[in-house]
Amino acid sequence: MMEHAPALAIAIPLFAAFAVSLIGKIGKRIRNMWVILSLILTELLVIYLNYEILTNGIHTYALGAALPSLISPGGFPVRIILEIDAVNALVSFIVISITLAAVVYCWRFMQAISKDREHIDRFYSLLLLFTAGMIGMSFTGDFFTLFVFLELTSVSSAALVSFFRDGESFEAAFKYMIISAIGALFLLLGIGILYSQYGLLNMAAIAKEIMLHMSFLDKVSLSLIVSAILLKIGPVPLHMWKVDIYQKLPAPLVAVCITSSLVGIYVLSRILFSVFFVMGSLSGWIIIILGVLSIFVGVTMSLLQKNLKRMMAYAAIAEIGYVMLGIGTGLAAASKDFGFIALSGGILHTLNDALNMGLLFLITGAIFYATKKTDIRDLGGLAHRSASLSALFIIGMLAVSGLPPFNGFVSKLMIYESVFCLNPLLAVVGILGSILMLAIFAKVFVSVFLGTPYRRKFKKMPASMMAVMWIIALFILFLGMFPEMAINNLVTPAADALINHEAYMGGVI
Amino acid sequence: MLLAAVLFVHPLGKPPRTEMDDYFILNGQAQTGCNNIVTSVVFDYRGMDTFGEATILFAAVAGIFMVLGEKNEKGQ
Amino acid sequence: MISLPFIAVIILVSMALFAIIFKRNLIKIVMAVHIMGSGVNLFLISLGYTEGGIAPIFTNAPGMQMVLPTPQALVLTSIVINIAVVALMLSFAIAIYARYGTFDTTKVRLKG
Amino acid sequence: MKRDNEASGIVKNVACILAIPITVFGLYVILHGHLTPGGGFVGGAVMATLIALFLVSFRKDMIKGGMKKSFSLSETLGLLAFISLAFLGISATFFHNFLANTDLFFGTIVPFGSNPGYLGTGGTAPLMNIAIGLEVFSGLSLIVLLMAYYKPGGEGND
Repeated sequence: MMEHAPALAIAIPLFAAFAVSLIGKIGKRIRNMWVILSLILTELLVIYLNYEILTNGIHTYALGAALPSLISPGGFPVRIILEIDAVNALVSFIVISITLAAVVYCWRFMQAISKDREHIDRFYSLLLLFTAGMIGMSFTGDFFTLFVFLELTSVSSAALVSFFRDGESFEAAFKYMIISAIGALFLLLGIGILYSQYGLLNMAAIAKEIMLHMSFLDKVSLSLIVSAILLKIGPVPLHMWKVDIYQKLPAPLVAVCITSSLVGIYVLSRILFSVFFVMGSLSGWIIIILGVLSIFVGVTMSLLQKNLKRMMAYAAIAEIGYVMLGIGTGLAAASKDFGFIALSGGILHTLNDALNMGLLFLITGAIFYATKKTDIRDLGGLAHRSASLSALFIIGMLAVSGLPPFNGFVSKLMIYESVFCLNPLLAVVGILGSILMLAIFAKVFVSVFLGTPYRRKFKKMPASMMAVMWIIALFILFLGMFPEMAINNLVTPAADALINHEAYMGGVI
Repeated sequence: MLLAAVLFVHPLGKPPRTEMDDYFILNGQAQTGCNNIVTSVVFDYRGMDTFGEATILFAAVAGIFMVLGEKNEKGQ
Repeated sequence: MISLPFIAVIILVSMALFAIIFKRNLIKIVMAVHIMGSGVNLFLISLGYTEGGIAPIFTNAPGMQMVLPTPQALVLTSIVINIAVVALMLSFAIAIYARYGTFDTTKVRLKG
Repeated sequence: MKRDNEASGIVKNVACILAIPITVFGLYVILHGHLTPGGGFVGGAVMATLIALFLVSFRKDMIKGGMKKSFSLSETLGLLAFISLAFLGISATFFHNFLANTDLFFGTIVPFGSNPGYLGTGGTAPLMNIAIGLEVFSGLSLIVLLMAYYKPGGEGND
């Protein structure tokens, strides 16, 4: 039964999403339980998949064939094939654990927000669709299914942005929708060009064709597809919509939205490493430049912000810049050894970044829950009211800026080392960025937590929200203290899964 | 400028590589039993695409409910 | 003979891109996204055409060459995706109109 | 009797008369999805035009909330039917067409080449067509209904 795990991991959240609106009619508590149950089930499936990948390599699953492994009856893949190796197992693990934390956090958070039961029903079903879209996007080995799930993620996240139903959130959702629609259409154009060349849609099969001879049209479709996915990840020149989105989304959802950018980065690296086999050329440098730009702009812009969420949004963009820096150097210098370290540093940083930014956004959500305000000027002296919140904030702050005892340090160090060998200037920008990051959060800490005790209405945080935040904080500490455990059996297999191109293709043909 | 490349794709009538489609035409009927090969591709060979797309329609409807639905605060 | 549908695709997509960037009215932007979607669909469909082929349906079909089925399946899916995207954006536009009373993007405070 | 924007008597009668051919044609397209061109999506869209037609002709007395409840219910039912069909195929793989060529409900063997097209041949395809047709029909009509009856509510609860 368990060899259906990949298909079930996508099907269960979808099934739960459809049933939520029915179950919602029965009662709120049952519906929340149903959502959490389905996510726990998917989490177990993904953990089982991770374990199975580590033991016996790439796991392929043909949807709809007589038996799961009947992949290419006519010598080439005909059906949609889910191909899971170390990288997307890790990415889907990040997606599922952050969403599970967000949903448990949402249990009480939503009651404070709005009483309208149907509205929250739809919120949960859209959230489940969003998760299923992300998992689907990371599992597929097929271009068109990638397009379908990419579109599903952007439609459901645009709908979620308009949760608060006030003018600005519709605006932000509208802008976000335009950009993802155009991006998806460009992706479709790229797929069309590839299909016209090879008559195939499966990534690995096309990779085999491209290996032989990289024609002019392949370069065109490569540029189309890469620009489409870059639109979705949002490095600096294209990041306008992301900041509005993060500001308007309910706080726990922003953590989930960050993982959607991380999945986008995974898809980008999958295409560049495994399909188009572009090694050490121009595209590596493009990603590095975009990464450096987003670190620099993200950090400087967030210094000026007044609104807590906007500041966190810019910090999140800077964090994604780090990941792109790591993967870009991994790509540009793949042949040399430090390219491999850079790549594994980048992948480890996706894990750390998801945890750190997730924790920080949950804290902003807690502040919003307690005081109904997100502007820094009129917050102050919260430390007196809830010491644990400020302790959590300190942990998050130190982890994000990469200080030794926490997980940020490990991955950033790996990135700095390898980037330094490639080009010392980049490493300098990286280190500068994380120092500035520390400055930002210090400023926030002083203005929000210290100062005169906060007198206005301060609703006590429910235990469930605090528990979730403490679990993430402990996880960050654990990763910081014993990084080797995470590295050698999660990250290094992921890195070499990306690098060795033949293994990916071997899975199919 | 990228769009101009669309012109060089290939002459309209003669797609160069059609093994996958020939596979569909030849044993589409045998494996799925539908006469209409397009439906067999849509539902059986590439069922996940149609499934994903039905969920997109569901997500769009849920999104529109959130945007345009009227606010009943009684939370029945 | 340069294949005619591909020229139509280029015209459609570039027109839509121009409209999205320069037009101010929200509804025009939504229409432009829809036009671009149909342009891309036209491109996909015209990939699958074989000279003098007939639709790949066996119900009392004359024994002629058949057109490729896969692009048609892709287009069927992507048309419905376009419907969903355009419907969602239209509802955003309606809600924005209800809030601000205008469709003009300059007056609607689209902050950078 | 006739309010200002109320459609005239003729429009109402024509709408009623037209209702029958639209539904019959829509159902035909859905059911014969695996034989003739068209399928769940097209048939569902054809039947959704029926709702739009009624909306135009009987504007005022369509505002019953029940309409939306029933449609959102039927939409989730359509999708649940579709996903259960996919789940049923789990014996082999997720989307396996377990009914084809097995002489079961919809599975009579299809001779290769052009044949006059027997209704009971498609395996799971006709069942999926029906499920998708139901879902698209109720989804599209919901979209039309929601857009028609949007009363701009007060300030959102920020």
